[in-house]
Amino acid sequence: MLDKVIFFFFAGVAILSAGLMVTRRNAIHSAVFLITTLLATAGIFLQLRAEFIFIAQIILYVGGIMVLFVFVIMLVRLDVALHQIQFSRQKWVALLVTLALALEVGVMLWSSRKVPGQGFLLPNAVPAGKLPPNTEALAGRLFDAYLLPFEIASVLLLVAMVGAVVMAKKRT
Amino acid sequence: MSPTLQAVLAFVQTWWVELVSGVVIVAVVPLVAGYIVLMERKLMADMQARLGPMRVGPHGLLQPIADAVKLLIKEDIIPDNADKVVFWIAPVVSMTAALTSMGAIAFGPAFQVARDINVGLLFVIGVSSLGIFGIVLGGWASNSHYSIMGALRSTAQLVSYETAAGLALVSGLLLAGTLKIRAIVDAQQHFGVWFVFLAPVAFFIYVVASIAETNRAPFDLPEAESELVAGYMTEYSGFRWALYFLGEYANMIVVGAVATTLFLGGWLRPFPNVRWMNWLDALPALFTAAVGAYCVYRAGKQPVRVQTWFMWGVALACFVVALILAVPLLVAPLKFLVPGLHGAFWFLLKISAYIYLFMWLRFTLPRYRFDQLMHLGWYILIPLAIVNVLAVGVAMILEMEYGWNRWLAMLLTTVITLATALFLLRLNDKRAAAASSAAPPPEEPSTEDSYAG
Amino acid sequence: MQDDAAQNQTLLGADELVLNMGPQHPSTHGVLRVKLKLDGERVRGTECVIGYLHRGVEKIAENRSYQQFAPYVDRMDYVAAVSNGLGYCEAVEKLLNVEAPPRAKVIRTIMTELQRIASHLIWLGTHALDIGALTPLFYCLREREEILKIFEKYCGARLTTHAFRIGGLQYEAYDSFEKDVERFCKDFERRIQEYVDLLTGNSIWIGRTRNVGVLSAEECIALGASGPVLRASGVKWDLRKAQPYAAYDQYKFEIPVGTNGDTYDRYMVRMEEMRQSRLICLQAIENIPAGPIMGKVGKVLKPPAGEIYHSIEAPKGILGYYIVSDGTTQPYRVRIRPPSFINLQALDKMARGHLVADVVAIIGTLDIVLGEVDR
Amino acid sequence: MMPIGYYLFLSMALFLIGAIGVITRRNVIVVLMSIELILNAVNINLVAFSRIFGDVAGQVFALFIIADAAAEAVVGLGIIIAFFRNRETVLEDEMDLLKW
Amino acid sequence: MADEPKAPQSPESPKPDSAGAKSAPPTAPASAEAAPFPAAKPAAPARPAPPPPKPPVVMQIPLDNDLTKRYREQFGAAILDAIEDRKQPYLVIAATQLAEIARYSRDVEKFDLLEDYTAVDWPRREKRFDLIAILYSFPHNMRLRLKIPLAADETAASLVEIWPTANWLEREIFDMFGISFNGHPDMKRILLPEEWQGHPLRKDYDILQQDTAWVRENLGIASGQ
Repeated sequence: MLDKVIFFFFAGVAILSAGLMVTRRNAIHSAVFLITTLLATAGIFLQLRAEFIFIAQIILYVGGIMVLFVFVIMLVRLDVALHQIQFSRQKWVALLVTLALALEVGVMLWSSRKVPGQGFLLPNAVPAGKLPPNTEALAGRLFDAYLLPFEIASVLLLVAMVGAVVMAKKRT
Repeated sequence: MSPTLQAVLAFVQTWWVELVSGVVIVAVVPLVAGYIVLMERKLMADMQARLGPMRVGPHGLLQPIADAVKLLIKEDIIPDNADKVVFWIAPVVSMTAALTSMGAIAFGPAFQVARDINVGLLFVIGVSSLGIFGIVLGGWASNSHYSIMGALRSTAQLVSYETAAGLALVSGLLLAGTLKIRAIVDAQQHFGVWFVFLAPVAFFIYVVASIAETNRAPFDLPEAESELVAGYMTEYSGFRWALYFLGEYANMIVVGAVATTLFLGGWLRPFPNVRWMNWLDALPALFTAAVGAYCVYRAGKQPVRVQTWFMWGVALACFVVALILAVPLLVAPLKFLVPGLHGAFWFLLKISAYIYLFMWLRFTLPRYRFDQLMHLGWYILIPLAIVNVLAVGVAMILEMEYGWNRWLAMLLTTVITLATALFLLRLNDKRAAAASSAAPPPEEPSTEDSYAG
Repeated sequence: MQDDAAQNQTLLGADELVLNMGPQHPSTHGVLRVKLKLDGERVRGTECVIGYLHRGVEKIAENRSYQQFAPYVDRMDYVAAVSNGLGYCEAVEKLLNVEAPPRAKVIRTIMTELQRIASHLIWLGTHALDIGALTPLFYCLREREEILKIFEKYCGARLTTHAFRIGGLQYEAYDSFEKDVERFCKDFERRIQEYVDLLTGNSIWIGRTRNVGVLSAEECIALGASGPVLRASGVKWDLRKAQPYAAYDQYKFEIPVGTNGDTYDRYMVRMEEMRQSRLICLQAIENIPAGPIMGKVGKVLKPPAGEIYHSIEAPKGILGYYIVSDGTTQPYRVRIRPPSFINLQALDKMARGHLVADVVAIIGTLDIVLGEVDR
Repeated sequence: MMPIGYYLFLSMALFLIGAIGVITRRNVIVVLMSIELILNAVNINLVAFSRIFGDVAGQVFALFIIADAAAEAVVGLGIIIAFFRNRETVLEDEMDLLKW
Repeated sequence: MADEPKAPQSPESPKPDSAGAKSAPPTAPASAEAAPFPAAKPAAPARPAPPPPKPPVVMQIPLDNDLTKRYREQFGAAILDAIEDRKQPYLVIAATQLAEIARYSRDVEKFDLLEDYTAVDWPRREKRFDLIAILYSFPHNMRLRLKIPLAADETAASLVEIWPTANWLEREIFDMFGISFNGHPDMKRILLPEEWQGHPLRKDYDILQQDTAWVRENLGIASGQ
């Protein structure tokens, strides 16, 4: 029951603010709604007992990436952009395509309901109390089986950082 | 009984301790913040050869309440061109973040809202860092240059110093080996020593970075009065402004609590494992009683009858607290209360000392300039913190794998880190000298972007 | 807060951002308004908008008699009212071709030097506050209070004292005048050490002030900057030595000079000036000559037709009075050369290329009083 | 634990909203934000499956995706800043030059 | 209203003095007070010519020392007069040669500081304004005043090129007297608002007068007068 309330609350907030994010004229408002979506998703992660991902989502996504976004939006004050057309010309085509995609995935999900044995819509999980401590388990896996990807990810971040600095630096 | 009601009841039955604790935090923290402000003003006055607030209540003891009332009934101004909704929501974000992050802090072994959260310390840091959105959005929504510049500055500042603070915390966490708040304190009890003695450099970095994170002098650039009027708060007034203010002071409590938990032994009294030091357990009660006695002494000297009464009241409260602290020590059946009560006392005492340090620095030091601040963060603190993490890691390997003496290993790492610090400072001085010898040419655009850091 | 021209401009990009500082800004020391042209946070140019405090002092002078105008000059540099009065009285005395008696001159000197200390204290406190140090301000006010008490005992007023009269003094020094001054001076030695402890060696303070707002000696002279600003650039020049007035030729004191002409040097020069002023006061109270305090000046002043220019070393620089008489009881024209006004001109030169925060430090280091800038 | 289908529907909804944003918005910053939303939708899937199978590998991948999102945002915003400096616009259909 | 110190030597003072309301007779000033000449103050610079002992009333005496000789040599007729008033020398120069004389003063005579620059209004004179430039020489510790008579419709050359400090001073003169300067980089009002009407330090601008329209419009109050 409690699980359900939490899930539907967060899911509702996430979808609602995601929709608002895409439609708001002002980029700052978009960012605020994206932050809300991300926080709601973090709530979903917590509900899934993925505590580390929850806090990583908050620290990295919300506290890091979104701050960067807001920062850039403030730097390029978009007063002019406010009065321009917000959507590109292909918007109707785009909507059509996404609707088609939605239909496809929806039908797929709906039909998978009937796949015997798999029970996509049924809970089939370890009870919450019996999960190993999340951070420890995650760390064990990350630094054991996935050590190489981890290192590669760090290199990727380094490259991205250097690239961003080079690009954003003023040319003189 | 409907099933919904039943579910609600069940919920309350399971979680009532947490609910009550949460309500206590939300209710008490603003009051505490108000009194921290009063303490700050009193301390500042004392250091500046003044008296400070004296009018409301004896020695201004009721000043925070008067301030709160004033702020509540003040006209609420929203600038014409402000983005109303964002303007309205920003201070709330700031305050909420600070209060939420307190949920995971353990004020003593007994009082903690989110008890068994797996990522305890990270939760505190992560959620409190969300307060930055309050600042940024508030500055942006005010539609004023001063506000937006203050907001930009604080964004850059917070992001930079959070990195340093995080790295400093990693050193402590390496020693503790866990993120759970209670386990961290337990680890210090197990080690028999506060982590500040094992990783002094990390503690120092955390102190500096946390001052910057809470926007306190000498890093109070986002609200640098003399340059940006009040930074992101320039257009705020009345209760919204008060929310920002409360958020800031709540943040001070949070960083104080984090430092206390990780470096200063949490709720442990000094020398927690030394038997013959057990007389220290009597200290909390004696200390509170002494404060009460001083109040009694002052009560006779109050100019107004009401103030005398009030002073007596404060003294009485102190005595009651002293009694509460003392009784469990003396009465055997109540012994189980000792850790909780005394733990809370020590914890709060340590936080107060930490905040006192903040205030002391604020009254003493001039303010950094923005580029100097960024240089300090990026050229000194962050490299130093990285080196420190490495050094602490090496020391732990030396201890665990090669059986070195712990103190020897830690001493070695500290020396290495300090040497790095000296090197970095030298480097920085050289760079500054080079920069100043080529004094900024007036017309040429500088290559340096203050925000590029 | 925004300037109209600043609309549609961005914090990023090639466009200059125009930030309007003042007239209601905590660190413009009154009602100075500075338009800053910024590139990021770097200043590309400044433009001062002044006159918010303009009261037409020079016009008033033409419609008052010589004595009536004397109190008005106190309202110009209101933190150094005594110095203003000294300059005016001496100028009119020169115009009348009379001289104040020696006793009056010595008392004038003591008062003026005390006022110099008081003015520098206000400067130090507010300057430190601008740079973010809260505490020096209160220490400075504490000492200034002692000086103001001496003024109050002497002439009944604390701020706009109108302490001197044309031709000498109206009030005899009160009984314990020497003792009060001596006690203050003795005390002040120790007090000044407190400021030094707080600021001089503080690395943040040095970082904020050194190499900020550098003016070379040539630039100073070209821009007309005078007083401590000029001396900090290395010009060992002080009107008290160059063309002594009042009783300054009787006392020994040093002219402190700087080397770089930056904000730190100006700080050091002013600190040393306070010490020197203290020494002058100590020397002066040793031996205050006896005698009358008022020269031979009639009740109605009718200076012979002609003109005079007289300037003194006010705490902020050269304070000059150019007075034209047409032989009547009212001056035909009084021109006041305000040091703050002319020093403020150097702001643009000093601020270019620095950051916004430095502008605040530079305005502070120029030690302007808007009452004098705008008159 | 809720049935996995709920999470999949939530994930799909967020993904599609993000996709709409990417395709229709002209403002590049909003486009970037929509991409973040898409990545986030993927994370929900990964974490949900990780939970249902009791294997933290999914969460490891979610972590990698967050790192990737950070890298992508940093580079994207760097480009936007550089572009804005030169062209004073952030609209994608005005980014029509190969060289400036 | 007396237009000029009663100095018969001054060429710019019109001989038949129009008697204004406050016109002082040439011999009127309180001779009793001014009669005893006290010892010379040390502040007085450059006193090559001995002060005249007798007439206390007329304090302006012609000056003919080395300095003025050099100036006369250099500029001839442009130096209209050289006078010492209360031991302070001043040169009366023609506005046409102002820039040259100023440059010569700075570069050759080392008057490196323009201490002050102002004006005086003599409404009844043919050349209505006197520009007063007060120069100071650091090497010689000496002051010199330049007096530049200027008619109401005349403009003067700007000295900003020579002494940058003249920038605001000239703006103030423009603001208060309405004299404009050629070649000034930014000739606009400085102390008064830009839309203000009139120039307050002119003698025909009464002290009670002010730009009531401006006050009403910008301050939203009825004029205080």
